[in-house]
Amino acid sequence: MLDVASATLMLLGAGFFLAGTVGLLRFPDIYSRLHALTKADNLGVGCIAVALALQADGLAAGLKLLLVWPLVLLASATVSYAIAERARALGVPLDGGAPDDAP
Amino acid sequence: MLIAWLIVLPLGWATLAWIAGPRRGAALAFGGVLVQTLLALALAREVAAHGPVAHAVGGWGAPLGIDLRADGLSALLIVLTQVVTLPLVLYTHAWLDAQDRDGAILWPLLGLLLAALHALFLSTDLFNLYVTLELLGLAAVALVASGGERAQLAAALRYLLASLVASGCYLLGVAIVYGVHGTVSLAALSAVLPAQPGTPTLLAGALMLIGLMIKTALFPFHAWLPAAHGSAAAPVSALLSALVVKASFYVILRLRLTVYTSWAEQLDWLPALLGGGAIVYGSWQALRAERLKMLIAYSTVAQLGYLFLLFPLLAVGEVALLAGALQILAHALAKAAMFAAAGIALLATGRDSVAGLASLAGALPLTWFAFGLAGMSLMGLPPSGGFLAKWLLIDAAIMREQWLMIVLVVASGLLAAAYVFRILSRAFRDAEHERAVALRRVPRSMEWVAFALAAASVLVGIEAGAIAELLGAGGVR
Amino acid sequence: MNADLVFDLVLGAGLLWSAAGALLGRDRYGAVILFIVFGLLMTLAWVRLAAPDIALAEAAIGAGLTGALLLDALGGDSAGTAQRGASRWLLLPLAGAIAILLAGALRGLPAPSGELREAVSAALAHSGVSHPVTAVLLNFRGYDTLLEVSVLLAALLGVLGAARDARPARLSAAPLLQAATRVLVPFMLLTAGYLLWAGAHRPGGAFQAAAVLAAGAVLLALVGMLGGWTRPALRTRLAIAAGPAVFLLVAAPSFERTLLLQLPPQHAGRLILLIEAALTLSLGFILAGLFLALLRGDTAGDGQA
Amino acid sequence: MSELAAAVALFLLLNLAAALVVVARGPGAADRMLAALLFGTTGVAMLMLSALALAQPPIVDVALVLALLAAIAGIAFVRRSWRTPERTDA
Amino acid sequence: MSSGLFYAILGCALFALGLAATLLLREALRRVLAFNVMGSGGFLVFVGLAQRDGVVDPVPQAMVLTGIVVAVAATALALALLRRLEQTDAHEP
Repeated sequence: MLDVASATLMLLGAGFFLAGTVGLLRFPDIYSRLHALTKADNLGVGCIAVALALQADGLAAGLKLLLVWPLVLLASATVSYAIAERARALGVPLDGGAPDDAP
Repeated sequence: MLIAWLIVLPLGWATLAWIAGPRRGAALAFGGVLVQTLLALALAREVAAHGPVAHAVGGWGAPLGIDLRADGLSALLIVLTQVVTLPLVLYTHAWLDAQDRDGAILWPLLGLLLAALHALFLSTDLFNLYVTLELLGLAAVALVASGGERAQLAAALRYLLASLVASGCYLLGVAIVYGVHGTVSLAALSAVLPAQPGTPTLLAGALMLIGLMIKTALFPFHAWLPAAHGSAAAPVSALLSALVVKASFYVILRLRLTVYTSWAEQLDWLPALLGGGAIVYGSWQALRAERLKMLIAYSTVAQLGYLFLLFPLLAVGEVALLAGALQILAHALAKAAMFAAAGIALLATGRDSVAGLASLAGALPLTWFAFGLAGMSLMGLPPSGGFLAKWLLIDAAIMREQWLMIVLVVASGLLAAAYVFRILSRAFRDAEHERAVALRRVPRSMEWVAFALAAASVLVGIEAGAIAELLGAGGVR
Repeated sequence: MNADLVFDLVLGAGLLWSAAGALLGRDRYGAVILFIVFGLLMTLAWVRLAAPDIALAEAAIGAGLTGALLLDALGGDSAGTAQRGASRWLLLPLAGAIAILLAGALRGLPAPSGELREAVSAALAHSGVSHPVTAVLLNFRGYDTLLEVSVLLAALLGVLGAARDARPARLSAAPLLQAATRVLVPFMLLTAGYLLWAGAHRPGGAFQAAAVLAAGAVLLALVGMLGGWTRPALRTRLAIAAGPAVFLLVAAPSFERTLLLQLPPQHAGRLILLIEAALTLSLGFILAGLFLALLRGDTAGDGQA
Repeated sequence: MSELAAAVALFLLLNLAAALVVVARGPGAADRMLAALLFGTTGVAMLMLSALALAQPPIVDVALVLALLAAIAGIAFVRRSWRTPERTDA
Repeated sequence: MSSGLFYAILGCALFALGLAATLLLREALRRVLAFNVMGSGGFLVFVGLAQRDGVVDPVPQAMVLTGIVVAVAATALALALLRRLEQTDAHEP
């Protein structure tokens, strides 16, 4: 039962990462690529962390695995914000739109 | 005990000097080197009396731990380190004062440099040697850069990159040796190594040799040296030329004498050949140099070449080794004296030109005389140490019937004479219009340091007996 | 063809490609970013080689310090980006030749004797720690580590010397980044403490902990919460000297223990922890200083240690 | 279960190869930085998976450290070296 | 082929790449990167070759840790000299 759950989550996480990479390759402009990337990070790492936490022996190990998730969330959110901010400041064009309606 | 303190003491006063900041650096350095001198002499006496001294760090013993070992050669070089450094500490103090600069960076670096030299001369472990080489290299680079001038930064960067490539090659060699033989202790290796090692071991040897030749600035790997030694602050140049380049040569010699013994004989001609090239090229560049410190730096390239002539003669036995040791001592002291003198000239005339020193003949005769004396030792005029070194080298060369080498030794003496006289002769020709240049006052102590070092390089010849005894008792092999 | 081998092959290809790209790529941005990627792949390689201590060090240094140093060295100037010259086309053939020479010599070696491994595990009980790598680093070959600390100090002195008359600066404040930093830095302190404590019995130790601490300082500097320094104040100098000083005091021979670094087995564990704690502090400051000493301001400001 | 972890780790590694293309070619400096960030987070995931696949719990610590420091390179890039607007040649 | 030997050979390739680059490239920054690639290669050989029988060997791992610290120190010093040179050039062009 537990194994099934973590197996599903692992595959789900892998899927998210694939989506993120595809987005990085296909989306038109930096802002939407940011969007794609943050999705991948947050959901992909999250699923895999939970999947492994279910397998972890001992509470400490499990918590450590779960701690990784928020850290990655914070990191990717911060950096994407910083990049978007900087891109706007440097006037990087949004594909067919004004930089204002970027995420 | 002695050995342990020779490592701990310099690291200790370096740390204190760093904490103390600009203030007490000089005093700490002087006190430290003074005590180190006593320790070094005590060690030399012990080695001369009872043969090599071993020290198992942490009490584990090689190959699990690291063993230190002081034989005649290492004891001699540790003594030399102090003899060169002690006067230079006084010189540096005066030199910093004269330009009202503080030694907040310089004094701690000096301590680290000395610790690295001691550790290197005492090490019997390939990887530990790598760490000491890195400490030595980074401290040396940092000393070159500590002046902060553009030329010095550029030279330091070039020196660093060369030294890093060298370390990389050396480390790969160590990695292969460990992979093949499962140990990096010289003693254990010389025990397990067959007379005719396999390809990997030879490759490792080649890699380590290349790395060490770059660090020793052996022609054609010398490109980094003139800029570094030529542009660094005078006392730094003195230390680098006198001691630092000798350290990596010592490692080559040590490996050749302990690990890569028998088979290496077929290859001994290679370093000797490069050494010959170094003598010719270095001397030629010295003859053409316009800047005084550049001339001295190129002379170092040439004089290092000598040391490598040694290898084909090692079979002769102690004589060759004694010749090498005397050459190291004589050159170290002479070169330190020359850079010290050059520093004084730079300080007095404000310009680093070959003519600069010449103008001092009248104003600062002591400095000028010191330079001449050091030059005498480089040329190899009796009774200087340089003379004895060349004499023994020729002696050994005759035994081995290496006629070309004799030609090289004699020729290099003449070349040295040429570039030294090129400077001394200017004294009278340029004296008149150089007078026009107003000379800055130079602390007397600096002059005496230059003179003392030069005098020492001559006296080495007279002390040769004791040196031979130390080397013999030390049982280097 | 099992998954492990495929993984190794792909990883190897990635390492070679990122390295080649970092060295041969046309512009410096790409070079530096590819080099950061290279560091990340090296971390994975160390994991594959069952060397988690090295993987930790590689990850902490690569992500925390080297990347920031390199990106700062780029300094935003696109000058001299495109590197050209025939030598670049010579490079790969030359590299290939050297590689074949090296790898060729390593073929057909007998299995290692492994005597030293056995010696280590035999002496581990007397080393004061249960993690072999830590035992080698701080006890059996602690002398190397003593000199290694001096190497770092020498490097810092070199950086300070080069930066002697540079103006220290503080970066302009970035409010939102600072908010994130306030969350991250405490975690870094915790992690550093954890790694330091872990070192005695599992992968971790002073250097990895110090690298994380330094990363925290770098982050603080990047978001404008910490100024650069060229002339460290006495407090800073003491913190930097703490590690070497403690190490030397423990290492120095005394009358009953005449050998360098002779740790009494019954106290070895505590002494090693003491040394590691002091080293964590010092190395943290030193590694941070390597970045902070030359911090150039985007807006000239005042900053001190 | 560890086989699956190994397989997913391998899949993520192959996934990274695609991102490596962006890093190498990538239209702009920022895209490269993004790809590098993706490398970091994917690396974290791979490390966690390897800990299970290779049965080496300490590897989780490596993942933790990597996650903790993942932001620094990106911030350093934005704050220190990204000064010029996107150039397709950069 | 055991994983250890694979990484040792990979290390040889990386070392060769870095060495060739330090010899042939002019740009100082690239040469710093090249030295690091070279070093990483050497480290891989160190650990990989020693563990070619698939057994963990703590001694080379500890040595490589020391080597990495040294390499970081050297890299930082090189970059500092580099940046300082650029700064001085910027100030007096």
